[in-house]
Amino acid sequence: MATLTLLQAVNDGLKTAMRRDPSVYVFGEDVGPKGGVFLATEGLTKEFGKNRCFDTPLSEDGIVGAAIGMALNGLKPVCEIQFQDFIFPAFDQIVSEAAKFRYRSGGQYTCPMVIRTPYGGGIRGGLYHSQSGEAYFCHTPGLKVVIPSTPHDAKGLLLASIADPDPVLFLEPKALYRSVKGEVPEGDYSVPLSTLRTVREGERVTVFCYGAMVPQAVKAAEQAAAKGIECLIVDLRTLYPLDEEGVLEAAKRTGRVVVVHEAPRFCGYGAEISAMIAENIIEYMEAPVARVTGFDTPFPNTLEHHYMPDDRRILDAIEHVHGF
Amino acid sequence: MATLTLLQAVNDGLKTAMRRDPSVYVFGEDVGPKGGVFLATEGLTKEFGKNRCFDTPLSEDGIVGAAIGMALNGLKPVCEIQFQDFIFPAFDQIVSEAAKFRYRSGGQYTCPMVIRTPYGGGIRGGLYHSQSGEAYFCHTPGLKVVIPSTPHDAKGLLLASIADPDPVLFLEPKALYRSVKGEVPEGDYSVPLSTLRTVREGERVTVFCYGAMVPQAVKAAEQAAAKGIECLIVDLRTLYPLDEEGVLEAAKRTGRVVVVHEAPRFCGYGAEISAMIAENIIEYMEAPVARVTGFDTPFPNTLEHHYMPDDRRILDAIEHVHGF
Amino acid sequence: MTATQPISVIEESGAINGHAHGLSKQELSHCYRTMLLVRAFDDTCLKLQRSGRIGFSIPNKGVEACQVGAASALRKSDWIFPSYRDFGMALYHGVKPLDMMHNMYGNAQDSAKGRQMPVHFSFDAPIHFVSISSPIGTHIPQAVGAAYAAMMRKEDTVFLTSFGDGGTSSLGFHSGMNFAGVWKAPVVFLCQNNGYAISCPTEEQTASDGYAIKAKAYGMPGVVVDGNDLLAVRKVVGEAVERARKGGGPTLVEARTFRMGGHSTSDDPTRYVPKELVEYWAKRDPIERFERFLAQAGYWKKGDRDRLYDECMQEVGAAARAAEETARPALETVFTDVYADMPAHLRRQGQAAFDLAARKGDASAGDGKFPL
Amino acid sequence: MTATQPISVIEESGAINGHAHGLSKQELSHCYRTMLLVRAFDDTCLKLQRSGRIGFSIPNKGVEACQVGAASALRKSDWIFPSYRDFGMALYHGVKPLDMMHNMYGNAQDSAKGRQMPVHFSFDAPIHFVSISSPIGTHIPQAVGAAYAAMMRKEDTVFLTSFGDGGTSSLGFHSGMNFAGVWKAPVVFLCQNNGYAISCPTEEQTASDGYAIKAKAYGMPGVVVDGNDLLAVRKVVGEAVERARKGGGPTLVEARTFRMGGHSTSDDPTRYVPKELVEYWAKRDPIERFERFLAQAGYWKKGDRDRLYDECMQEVGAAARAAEETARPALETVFTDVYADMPAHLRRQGQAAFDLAARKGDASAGDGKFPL
Ligand SMILES: Cc1ncc(C[n+]2csc(CCOP(=O)(O)OP(=O)(O)O)c2C)c(N)n1
Ligand SMILES: Cc1ncc(C[n+]2csc(CCOP(=O)(O)OP(=O)(O)O)c2C)c(N)n1
Ligand SMILES: [Mg+2]
Ligand SMILES: [Mg+2]
Repeated sequence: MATLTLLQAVNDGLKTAMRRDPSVYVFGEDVGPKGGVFLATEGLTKEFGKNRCFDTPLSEDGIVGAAIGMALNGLKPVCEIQFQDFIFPAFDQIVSEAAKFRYRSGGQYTCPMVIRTPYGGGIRGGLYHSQSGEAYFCHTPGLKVVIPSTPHDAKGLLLASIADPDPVLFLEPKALYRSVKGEVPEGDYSVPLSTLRTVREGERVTVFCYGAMVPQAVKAAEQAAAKGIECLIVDLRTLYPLDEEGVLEAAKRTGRVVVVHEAPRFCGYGAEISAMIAENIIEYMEAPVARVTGFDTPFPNTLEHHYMPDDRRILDAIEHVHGF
Repeated sequence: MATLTLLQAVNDGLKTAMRRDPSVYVFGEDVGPKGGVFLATEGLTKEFGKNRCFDTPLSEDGIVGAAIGMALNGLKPVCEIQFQDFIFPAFDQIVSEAAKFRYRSGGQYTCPMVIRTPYGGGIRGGLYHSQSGEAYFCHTPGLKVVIPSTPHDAKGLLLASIADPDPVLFLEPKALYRSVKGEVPEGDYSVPLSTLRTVREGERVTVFCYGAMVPQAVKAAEQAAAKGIECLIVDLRTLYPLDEEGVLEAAKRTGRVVVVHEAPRFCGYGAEISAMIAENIIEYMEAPVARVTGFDTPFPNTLEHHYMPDDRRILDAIEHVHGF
Repeated sequence: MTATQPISVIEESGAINGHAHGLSKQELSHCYRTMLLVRAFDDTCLKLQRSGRIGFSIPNKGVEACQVGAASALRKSDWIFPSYRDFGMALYHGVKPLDMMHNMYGNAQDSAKGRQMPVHFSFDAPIHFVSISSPIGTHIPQAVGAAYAAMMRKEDTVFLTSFGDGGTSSLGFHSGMNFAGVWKAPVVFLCQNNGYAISCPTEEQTASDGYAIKAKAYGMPGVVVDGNDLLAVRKVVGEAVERARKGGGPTLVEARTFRMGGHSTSDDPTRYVPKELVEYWAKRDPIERFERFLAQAGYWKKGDRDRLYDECMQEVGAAARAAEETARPALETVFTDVYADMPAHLRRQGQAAFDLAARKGDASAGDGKFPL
Repeated sequence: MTATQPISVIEESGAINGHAHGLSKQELSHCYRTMLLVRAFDDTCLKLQRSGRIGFSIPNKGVEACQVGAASALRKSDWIFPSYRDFGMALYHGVKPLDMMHNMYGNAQDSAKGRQMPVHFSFDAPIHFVSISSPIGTHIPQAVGAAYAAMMRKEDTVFLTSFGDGGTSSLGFHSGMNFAGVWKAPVVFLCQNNGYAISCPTEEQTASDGYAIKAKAYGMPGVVVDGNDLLAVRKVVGEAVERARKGGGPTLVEARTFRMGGHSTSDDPTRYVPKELVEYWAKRDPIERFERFLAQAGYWKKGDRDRLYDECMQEVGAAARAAEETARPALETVFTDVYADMPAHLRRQGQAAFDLAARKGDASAGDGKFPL
């Protein structure tokens, strides 16, 4: 076991995958000699050569389109989109192509591939270096959407994603890249997709969260505990396909639920959690699901700390559902 | 008043707008001499000349990008995307640019423009001529999303959209293009955005729907009425920004809600309605909100009638919430 | 159309002036028969559509030489990333009309399991004819990625991707051409310039002098060929294929041709195509042109066409009847193949669909139990 | 770099060999001073970033002549659709360093109301310097649309859009160039080829012979100019502008230059730029080149640079101090300008944010009441 940052764990995951499987290829803008703008791919070109880790022209459509082609023809592409905000030129390739190839070809052609990209706020990136677009992709059958929140999961989920037979969008919470550290097993292991992680036990309120919101939820839960409200914190970590049974179980245990994300509220991921709980286990619920989310505005810059959910807003919601 | 199909009403709306305002320009693929693949723009090039209604190269990115530029510089572009399924190459322009120009420029630059596009199933169009992508756009602050379900509203909402100071995505239910007819006032009028339409009164169950699901909901309500369950049917018609007060009022009136859409369920629009109702008026609710939606799969072809919600599935949901 | 003269081989008279096509009589006959098969398939689908038996089809009349000539330059181990009008390429390589008809009917035997619109074929044998999707141009960078995979494995596979004149405006064209140039990928880009993108003519599609010149923007050769001349297409595409196979990188081939029918069976081309243009091209039918060459070579005589076309019509007609009699896809196919393994939520949705279908007595639900 | 020789005017010595630049002494001085102002702004921002006072900036050293030369060919009534490295164009046309510093600090006086990252400027006077966004290339078709609007109103406005070598791979480049070609729109496309897109060098960006040649794919002229030679840029862009203004349609100008600093303050170019390349370009500084020309013309003497640069540093320094002292944007700015009229749900979210800020005692919340 080594103690790594989340960023180092991603890097370690990529290296582990490339060592175990010669068909894994890594590419994207600036991922080669520079090692990526966040250095997630540092050292890969050196260790694996410039055929297996290389820079591409500035075209997300080309990156994802080519990745699909590689996947159709036996490689395991792991491409990087420099910021999730810049994934939209590739939206057509992801939504119309990667997500639908297996279905439309009756299983003749498939796209086992991973698109890695940093997402989320907290680095004063303004409108275009801060967005959280998970809901777009979770509304797209055929895709899988994964978001780790710890170094251990970052590596383990990445390895599982690379081994997966279907296209996976792997969203990395850039706010946590260097701010969290943790034990990470050496070599190969994996954290299965579509499983939840219990971050903290508690019987009063269930908090569903993911990515950079997990540490905020933990902070809020500590403050809540000080007030006698013990929270069950669940890190969803695979958003789609979701372990719905697990979510319903965790919700039932307390009957009071808060769901947290950075993305705008309207038609955001939290709405699905809320709707799903209402439909399936309303009889267990003591309070309506409360959402703590970004606002329904573009992402601001100077005032981003107001925009992003923090422990205070989460605590308010915990108290709200607790007192309902 | 003339009796028009929904398609004719759109055509009439475009002509009315172009007559009243010389800065209105219509363009897109095949909208010129051919009059559009559905003939929504028939006759425009003839009446207004090929500068004001014209074909573009095959690039949705170019169409929307150029529309934004025109809007920045004083025109009122009304562009067409041939099928909503083909809007994704323009996703970046819509989501990153049109939606955010006012905000990011502090109001110095704005994009008053309309993107019209036919959406939805029911024409045996398979994966790529059937999709309903409204949830993507309703999760994008800065956009407005409008869907008419009657000829009267199609024209009135289109005229309101063209007059609106912000970018509007105008989704036309292609399944209704020729299958619904109705009275349409001649000349200029408008149906204000962000207002609901009560389709049918009833006190037992509220059904929220839009576009091609409205006639299905009406059919279901008739069958429900025969069983003594009177339904209040509300056509949302502007999905974003939504008249949330109106939705909550309508939900409160019955305490039992069904929401219907063709799009996949997971992270679909129905989830937002459900979450919003739970958060705000749980104490008025007698049953959890039931969603009747497309499945979480790509859109099939031969078996599309199984995929698309119909009166039978809606009736089941009405009975379910009624009996809860 | 533009200043550049397309390369051609077969003259009006049928003479080829010593051109060494290097094809055996058998190969030439196969090309010829495939063109007739394409036309028979086309004619049949048109009738099936007009009589309401299938929902949609994509006319192919006039462009048979492009497709068959290009396909003939490939090996079975090569890959085709086709557009929706390219089924002649599949027929050339041995895909059966019956397999195609299953798709036109979207039935249980359709390799796409009835999920796609007609003409959106997918075959993985006898050649990789990669699943067609509707969005224009998306397959272009995919072909380049697939080619990269082959390069990495040091295979000498070549990747042909085909698209229309309109397709050159798509983002996929730009990214695919650019990536292929940088990677020197073994890809042949075939632009079938049939004069229109639905109703949009070339002069409204681009201001460039034709389409082949666009190759310059990506550092690769661009060649214009007479698309109604099978031997010329075969020659030009063949040279591009061989260059690619030997590591010489990609080529853009522009084949000038004309779509004699509508864009699709939903289209009425008289709304936008000048009559004279149709007349001009009617005189340049690719099949007749090839027949004149075959006749000069002593491989063809009057009567061959009718006999062979009849044969083809028989085969296609039988395929249509068989496809029509084949059952619809089972209801479960709505839910399978979304992922390799079906997630729980789809299992639940599937079960609900089965329950409802069973209550309605819908046959596609089988015995009403979700079988997976 | 490629076979094509860039057009240049000012020789190493400063001689211009009878080139008729047609600029008055005053105009030349304004160009010169603007380049120094760009450099002063750049140097200041670098220091502010290093000392943690601002979060980010985009180095401009080495590319001043491109920006100022190009801007000098425009009228105030023309429009600029810039990229993030182009603030020299704004300075040339009279945007004040103070207005730019407000943006660097994202404060209450920032025209973008503190919503954007630094260097994402937006000005609507004294020239249209259209709001910069981060996604590469999106502004290119927008410039073409804006140009179409001017054409329709029969105005003779010209639209300059500027982007990098990397930007040519974007979809916006492809669609924008293509639309402009078809529409013969009055647009000048300025590709500032500074050798790198962040760390990606030209040979990995495209296989084409430079960037100007890409114009051929869109039926417009393409010209290569020495981007470190202000008079050459002025000349070439000026000709393109005049052609556009007279209805002659668009031009692609490739200006060859080099970015002497990192891509941004977050970048370490020593990881990927060979030292020799930096040395090569260091000898070709655009400001020194222009000084040699000015000296030959009798408009410059030793000492002028230091004096003027000092002046510029004073102005920029004062601007930085003023911007630093300016308050943050008010909390309400998070919620305004999403739409022309604020919808009810934003009003509610805004009120909640105010309530919370007030409870926390956050100053940006003002008196804790949502004022709108
Ligand atoms: C992205 C996208 N936009 C629009 C369409 C609708 N559409 C289908 S075919 C077509 C024209 C294609 O023309 P071309 O590329 O010349 O091919 P051709 O049909 O002439 O062979 C259009 C606009 C589409 N399928 N995809
Ligand atoms: C669509 C998109 N992808 C990626 C990025 C990240 N990015 C910012 S600048 C840049 C390089 C741009 O290079 P170039 O166009 O040559 O301009 P330069 O910075 O050299 O002036 C990249 C990749 C982005 N902003 N937008
Ligand atoms: Mg065509
Ligand atoms: Mg550059």
